[in-house]
Amino acid sequence: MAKCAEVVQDILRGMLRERLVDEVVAFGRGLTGSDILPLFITDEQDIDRIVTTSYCPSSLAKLVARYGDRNKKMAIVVRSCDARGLVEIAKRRQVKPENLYLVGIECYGVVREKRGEVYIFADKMEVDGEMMPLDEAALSPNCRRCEYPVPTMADISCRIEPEGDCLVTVNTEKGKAMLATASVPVQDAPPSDVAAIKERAARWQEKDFGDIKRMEPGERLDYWLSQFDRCIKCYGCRDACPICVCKECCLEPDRGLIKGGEYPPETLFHAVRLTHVGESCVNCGQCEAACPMEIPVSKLYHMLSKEVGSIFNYEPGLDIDSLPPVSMVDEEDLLKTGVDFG
Amino acid sequence: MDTADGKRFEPKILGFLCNWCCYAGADLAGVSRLQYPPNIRAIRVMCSAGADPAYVMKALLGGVDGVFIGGCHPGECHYTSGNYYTRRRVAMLKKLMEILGLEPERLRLEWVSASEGALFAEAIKDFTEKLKSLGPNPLKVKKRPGAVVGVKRS
Amino acid sequence: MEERTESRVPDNRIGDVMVIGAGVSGIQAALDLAGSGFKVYLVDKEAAIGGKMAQLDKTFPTNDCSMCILSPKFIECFRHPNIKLLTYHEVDGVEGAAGDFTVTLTKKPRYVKDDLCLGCPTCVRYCPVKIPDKYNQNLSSVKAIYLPFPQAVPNVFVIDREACLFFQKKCKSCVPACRNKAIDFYMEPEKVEVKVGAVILAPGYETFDPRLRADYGYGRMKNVVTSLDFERVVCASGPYSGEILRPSDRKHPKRIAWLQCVGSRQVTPGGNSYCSAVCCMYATKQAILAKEHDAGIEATIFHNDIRAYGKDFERFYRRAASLPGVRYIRSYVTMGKELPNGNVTIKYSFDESEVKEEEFDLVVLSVGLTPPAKVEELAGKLSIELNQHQFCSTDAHNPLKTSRPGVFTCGAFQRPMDIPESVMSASGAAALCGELLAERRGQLAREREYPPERDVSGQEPKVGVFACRCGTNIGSVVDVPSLVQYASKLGNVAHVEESLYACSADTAKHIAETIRDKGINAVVVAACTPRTHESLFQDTLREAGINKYLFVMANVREHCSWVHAREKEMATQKAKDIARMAVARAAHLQPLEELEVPVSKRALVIGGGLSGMTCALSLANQGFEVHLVEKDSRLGGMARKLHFTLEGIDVQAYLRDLIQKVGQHPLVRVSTGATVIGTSGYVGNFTTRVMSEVEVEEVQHGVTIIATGAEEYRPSEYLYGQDDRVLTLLELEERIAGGDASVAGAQSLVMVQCVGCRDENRPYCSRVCCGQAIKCALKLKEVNPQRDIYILYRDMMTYGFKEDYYREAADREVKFIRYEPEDKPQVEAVEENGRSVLRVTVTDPVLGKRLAIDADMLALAAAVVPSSANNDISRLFKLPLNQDNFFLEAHAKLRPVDFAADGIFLCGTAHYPKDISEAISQAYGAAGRAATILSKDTIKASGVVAEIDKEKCNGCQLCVQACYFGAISFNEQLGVSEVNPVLCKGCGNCAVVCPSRACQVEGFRDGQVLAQVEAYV
Amino acid sequence: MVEVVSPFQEGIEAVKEAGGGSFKLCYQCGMCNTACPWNTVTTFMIRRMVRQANFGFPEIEGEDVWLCATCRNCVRRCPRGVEIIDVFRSLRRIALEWGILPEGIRRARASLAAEGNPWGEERRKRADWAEGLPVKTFTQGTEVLYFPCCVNSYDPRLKKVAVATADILNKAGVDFGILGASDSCCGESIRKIGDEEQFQRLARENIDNFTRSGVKKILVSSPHCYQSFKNEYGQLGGDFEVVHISQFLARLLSEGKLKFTRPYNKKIVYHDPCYLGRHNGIYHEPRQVLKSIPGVELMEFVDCREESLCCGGGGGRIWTETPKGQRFSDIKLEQAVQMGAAELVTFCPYCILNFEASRLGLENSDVIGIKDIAEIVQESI
Repeated sequence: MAKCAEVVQDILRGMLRERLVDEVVAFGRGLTGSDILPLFITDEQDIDRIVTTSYCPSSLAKLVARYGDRNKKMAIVVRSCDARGLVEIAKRRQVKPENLYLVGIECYGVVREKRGEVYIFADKMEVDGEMMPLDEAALSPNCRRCEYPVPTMADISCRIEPEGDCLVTVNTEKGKAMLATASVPVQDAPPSDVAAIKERAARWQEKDFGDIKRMEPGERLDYWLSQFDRCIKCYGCRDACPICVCKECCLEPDRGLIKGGEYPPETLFHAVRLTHVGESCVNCGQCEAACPMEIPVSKLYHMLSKEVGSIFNYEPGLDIDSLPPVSMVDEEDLLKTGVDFG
Repeated sequence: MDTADGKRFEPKILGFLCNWCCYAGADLAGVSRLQYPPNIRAIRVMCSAGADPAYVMKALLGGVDGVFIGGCHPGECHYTSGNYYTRRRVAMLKKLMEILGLEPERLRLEWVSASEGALFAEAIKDFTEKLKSLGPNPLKVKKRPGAVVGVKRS
Repeated sequence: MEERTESRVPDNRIGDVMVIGAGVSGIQAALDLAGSGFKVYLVDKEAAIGGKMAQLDKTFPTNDCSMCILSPKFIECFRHPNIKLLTYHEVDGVEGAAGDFTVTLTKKPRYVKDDLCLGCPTCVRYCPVKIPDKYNQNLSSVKAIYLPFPQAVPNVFVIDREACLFFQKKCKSCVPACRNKAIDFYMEPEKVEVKVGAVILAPGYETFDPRLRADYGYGRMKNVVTSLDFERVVCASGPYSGEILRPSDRKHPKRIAWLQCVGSRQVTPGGNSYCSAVCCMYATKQAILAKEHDAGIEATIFHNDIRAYGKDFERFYRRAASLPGVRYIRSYVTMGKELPNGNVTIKYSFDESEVKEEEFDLVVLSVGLTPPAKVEELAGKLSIELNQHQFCSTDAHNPLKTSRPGVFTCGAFQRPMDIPESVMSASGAAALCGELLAERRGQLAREREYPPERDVSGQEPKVGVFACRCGTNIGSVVDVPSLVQYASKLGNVAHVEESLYACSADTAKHIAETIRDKGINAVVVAACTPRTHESLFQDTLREAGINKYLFVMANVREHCSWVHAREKEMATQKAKDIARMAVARAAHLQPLEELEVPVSKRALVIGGGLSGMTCALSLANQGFEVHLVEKDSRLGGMARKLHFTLEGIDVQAYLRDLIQKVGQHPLVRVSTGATVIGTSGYVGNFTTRVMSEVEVEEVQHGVTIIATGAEEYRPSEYLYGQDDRVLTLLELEERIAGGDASVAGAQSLVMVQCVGCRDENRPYCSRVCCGQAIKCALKLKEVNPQRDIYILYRDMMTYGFKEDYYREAADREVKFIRYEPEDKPQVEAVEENGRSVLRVTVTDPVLGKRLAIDADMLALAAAVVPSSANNDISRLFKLPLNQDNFFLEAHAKLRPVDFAADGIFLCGTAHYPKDISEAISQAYGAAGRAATILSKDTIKASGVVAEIDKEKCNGCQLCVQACYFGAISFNEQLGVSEVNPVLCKGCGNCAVVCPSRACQVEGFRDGQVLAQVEAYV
Repeated sequence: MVEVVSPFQEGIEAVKEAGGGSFKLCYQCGMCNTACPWNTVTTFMIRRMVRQANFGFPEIEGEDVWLCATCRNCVRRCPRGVEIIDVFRSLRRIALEWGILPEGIRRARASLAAEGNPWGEERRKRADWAEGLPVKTFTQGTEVLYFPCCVNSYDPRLKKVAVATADILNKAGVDFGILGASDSCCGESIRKIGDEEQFQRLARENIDNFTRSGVKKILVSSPHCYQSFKNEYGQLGGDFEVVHISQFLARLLSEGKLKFTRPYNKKIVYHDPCYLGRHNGIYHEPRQVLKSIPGVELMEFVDCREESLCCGGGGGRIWTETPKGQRFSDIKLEQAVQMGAAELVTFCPYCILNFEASRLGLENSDVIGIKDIAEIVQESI
């Protein structure tokens, strides 16, 4: 898979070298060489630490929003959920899109547990260089539901072929400039076929959401209450969420909404999170991954965002110009008279 | 529906009424002596948009049987568009409730102008009936394991 | 209290305006003048202000409690630094000329010193003499030392000299009872002289004394009462504590009859020929109230025409008529006999076939309105003329002007009128004073002073709860003592008490004292709606020296007792919940600051019809700039189609004169062919974009006046549009004025009333059409007395003095035929003896036959319909419309020209159909109200505005785009959003979109609202 | 299917010409119906008849047009000032033109035409009541003409009233005389019947007669004569001072010219005659006279003064038959009996005729007496 990483590294290196960006943010190997960590790279030399494996533990969007300097120009290696997260927080003015140079990596899912160097393709997976049929169970549940393998919202998107080739698609004008800095020639890739992934996403969404939906309302309530009852209010979900960008979260105990010092917290804790991310959840799965009590929060948020999205015809993270649907109104609202939206 | 203790089930309704239209409409219902069930307790908000989802969920999760939001008719919002925001939020909240297993019918949005006292009374009558047929908010009877008071986070 | 000390300060007896008569119109005139920078003397011959309205129980068509909406005004007058109350004063004479009058008055001895009496009733217990209670229409008694009524302002006792035993036997029982030594039997009448620039006469009216027509049995039959007696009977503070009892045996009457037109619409000796204009509606109101008190009551209203001609009257009438057991019977009656059990029989024409004699337990005489007592003496003292009915003779073109320059009139002294009209005319009279005295404005007036605000920061909440019984309004449904008991146990509650009327002056004073004495730092009043009473109580908080925002109103009347009258237990529980929620909220309140913002001293008047122009001109004459916008290319509006009035005004000449004055006034700018396309801002600081053919202009203005008028309905019925001989009344008038040959030649002419209104689509009366029809008929008869004119009507709405013209038309042989809505006249074009005619057939209910009339011309009284522009204006300015699409004023009774939104006013037919003189009156009214804002240099903005916590804001700017008013901007430097409180309207949309909850609206902070939610959950 | 009719201009004009034009003022409030005493005993829709006149098709064929007793209660109460009596007068006038009239009226008309009185009595016997009394014939210079009315002149019962009056006048030293056979009926009732021509003829005869005889002041016993002499003759050139006996007696008493010597110890109730009360506003004097008679205990009907119930004799009703059960005088007399009055007294010959008739209809006609006040005065002086 080296070839792929090389192409990406090459582009990033060029950008850094040409001062197109001040900084590169990507996953890469830690100093011990085994851990894969998010890196903020300003030195060309560090570029070769960057990896493109399918096991990337956290959201770069969140990291960029929280730790990045929004006035710096940054190249960020993103999967589509990262990119979508960045788009959503750009709407919330936490990043400046003009300063972001997104190098997208097509992503067909990440594995739940680290099993060496893993690459996922649409229908197979490669573990430590060995190609085998894809074990969907190994994938993060959110990834199984993901219907956006191609980061079209990034400036360029890189597709890693099973053979290790890296095919690059330019999505924006900015993308062209980025490629111009690369020392190796890159060819324009034909569009990816995502039908199989959409099918997989639909299947898993149907399963994950359907399981819940098929319950009687009372049963469903019991289900969620029993889930929430495990909550230890560690705030992990919130902290991992790329959409949660508040300086001071209203769920903190001194803010009056949620009583301090008791757990599980009142159900309102989860309800407020839901109302805050329900319109913008990009299904990155970070929350669920972060939850020590294995509460299926990602499923919950994703489910809500799909439902909300279906009302407002809104898909989080795809279009930077459309505002979160519950925090805006548009011309069409003025023409509707009923109390139900739609 | 009757409750276990033999009393007739009287739904608890919390209302968020916009000061300019629905609250005035409710006032008019009063002035006109239009009788409606005594199940709603109203909180006056300047605009229906002030019915914050957190407040609504606080009430519903706290066991209130229904939440009523009353705003101005489209085009009549004193603040131009607050009611449109409300409508969007209510749509989201209904989805959220549904997903959580709370009947979305427990949340009702109505447009009631300052001159529609009768409509207000009718809406409350209807909502009360609806809630009676739905029965009590399950969260009211669900016993959650007692919260553990933990160490305060620093 | 400081008012008391103020009254001891020697008054230099120089003011701007004297208002004579302190009923609702006098009070409104005084408040408007005082509020726009004039010093006012408000005089009343009675010992307390309030006039007749204070005696009413409820007011139609909203059934608002009369005292509830009036007594806040008492307090406002009492507290106003620019109003000097001269109660128990009689006017002796007015010398001088406009701008410089000297009024001499006599201060009658109360025998109680007003600066010492505390209004406590201790003296009463010691007085041995009982006298009939005038306030309760002599149905109960008071002592010879008494308070005129419980909410009396000033809250000072008075001694009835005729009855008091001191003046006969030197009884002094009360003297030692008074700790303050306020009683002084040796008081003498005092002469008082006051210099003012203008005088407003608002002496009001008297009710017709039915003893003048013995046939009604009043005074002879015990269970025959007047409508005013009945007001007291139903009133909670009345003689029977709000229970409906009849005088003879104090039993609950089940069958009550109302007899209409007692003393009105009659040319017989003792009666008055005019219609008293209000009785149909108050009888309807009383019937509804009676049914509310006791659903088993059968109410029968005997009438001849129900005159439900005002705004929302028709609906009110329909509502009453649809109640079970309520009958409207179209027949005047003759009293039969008084039976031994006290019942009274009444004979009435039933069904055109017989006279029935029916027994009633109680008979209410709907007595008319007559000029005030001793009106000739009053006219003499003021050197003003009276009209043929002994009401005030007014200028033909201005109903607010008397025959003496500088002396204006308002209220029912003009003519019989209802409360909103009295209020409009009061504001109008204030505007005329403002014109006359424009240069003196502000010279004598001073600002209200409040005690310094107590700092409550850091204090534990100490909530005071004041529960109001509102007479029986709350008390008869909600168990108030149990509510009080309950509230006393709530957390943070430091004090609880109940009162009969929380809004009465003495209670307000008491609340202020309690707040001070007990160190209360948050107040809950469990009473009525904050929409009418919040400001009153907030003022009480200021009086008490705490921030006015530390106040919560628990609405246990409109939202509880009135709507759950049959479920007393549940209502009491609900009231407790409401109170608990209010207390929880109160405990979380914080003092707020109000921003002072400058006022742009310009008015924008939208609509260049008669009303708009009148209003504009009055404001300009008061010294304010006016921008007048008319969508048509010419000024004049609907009045361009009018040529004469019943009273004989040449409308076109008047209009020409008005247009000229408007056009030439240096302060008026007129944009014709112009429309408003956008507006923003707030009271004192509006910015409106006006688009004309040439440009789009931005107008800065402090107030907005909506005078967009109305339109004539275009009929689809009665062959209109199909046959040239079918016209609307307005078209007929134009043709008459134009000397049209077809009209001149018409030998037979039929008019059909109520075309397009008083039906299911438009359940309102267009008010002007009956007068319009009669006006045209008289004009046509004037030209050719021989021609036949038929007016086909449902109820002749010739209210007030218009009734005289109704009779005059009958005298000129105009034939009036009543039709029922379910059997409307039929019209067809036919040939008759070679002559082409319009054959109108209509059933005459008295004849029981169908009349076929061959007419040469048919005129339709087409409805007055709301302007098609109303929807746009409503949307642009966020102004509510009523169900009929006329603009909805802030309060039907007391704020008839205001909108709920500050700084926007309403006049003319945009409000409701009205005739020229009424439109002029309301236009001045709007000018008077607008002046209360334009006269100020600054006004205070509400403290209810958003605030963003910089520490918490993450700069997401969702709030910026959610704010429609552009009140939030993003501070790039700090990376946070900021609120401009002047632009903020406090809607809270920003707060809800803020994920960090860094943005909060003052008064609606999370903690405050959640406290309410939690208190309920 | 309701009948369809067109307004009939000729009909309207006819009523107007006959003097009933004030129908135009009616706004159909129905007050007249309720005020009319007829509607306590039968159905009499005055409003409808006024309305019919308004559209030119007066209803003249039925009996209703003859019912009105011209008691004036409806006129008094009509809020619009419709002169309902005039409307009926005009309707009757039209009816007469068409020859439609009740038998009693036909007889009265004939008798008036022939003998100057409606009772079919001979003109020459008109002064027979005064035979043997010190009553002189009026001559030039006599101060007062006493005009006793046709009823008092001929009716055996009512003659006593004329006699009593003459007696009182003599005792009070009044210079009076009568004209006797040359008197004609005052014409009041025939005018109400609609026979305007006959009224005018009678009135002219009387006016000529009075003028010729030098009459300046006329004393009348009947309120009906009072009505026509005082209010109607003026238009025809008859200008006399007209005094009703009640007024005259009151003045004599106040001037001390009349003194009571015998107490009249009875409970009596006074009936206000329509033509004295409602038509002419004389309520006070009769009571003043009664109150000054020692021993009299004066009672009042519940409906007295303006509200007084008519005896039923006005408007020509005195000449027609009223079926039992519809006679107002019966009702009123019954009331008087129930009140415990020993006598019902009044000041009108028609009333007395009717009340006497009612008295005879009582089971025990002795329980109450009917008197003209003049008779009581005569007894007490």
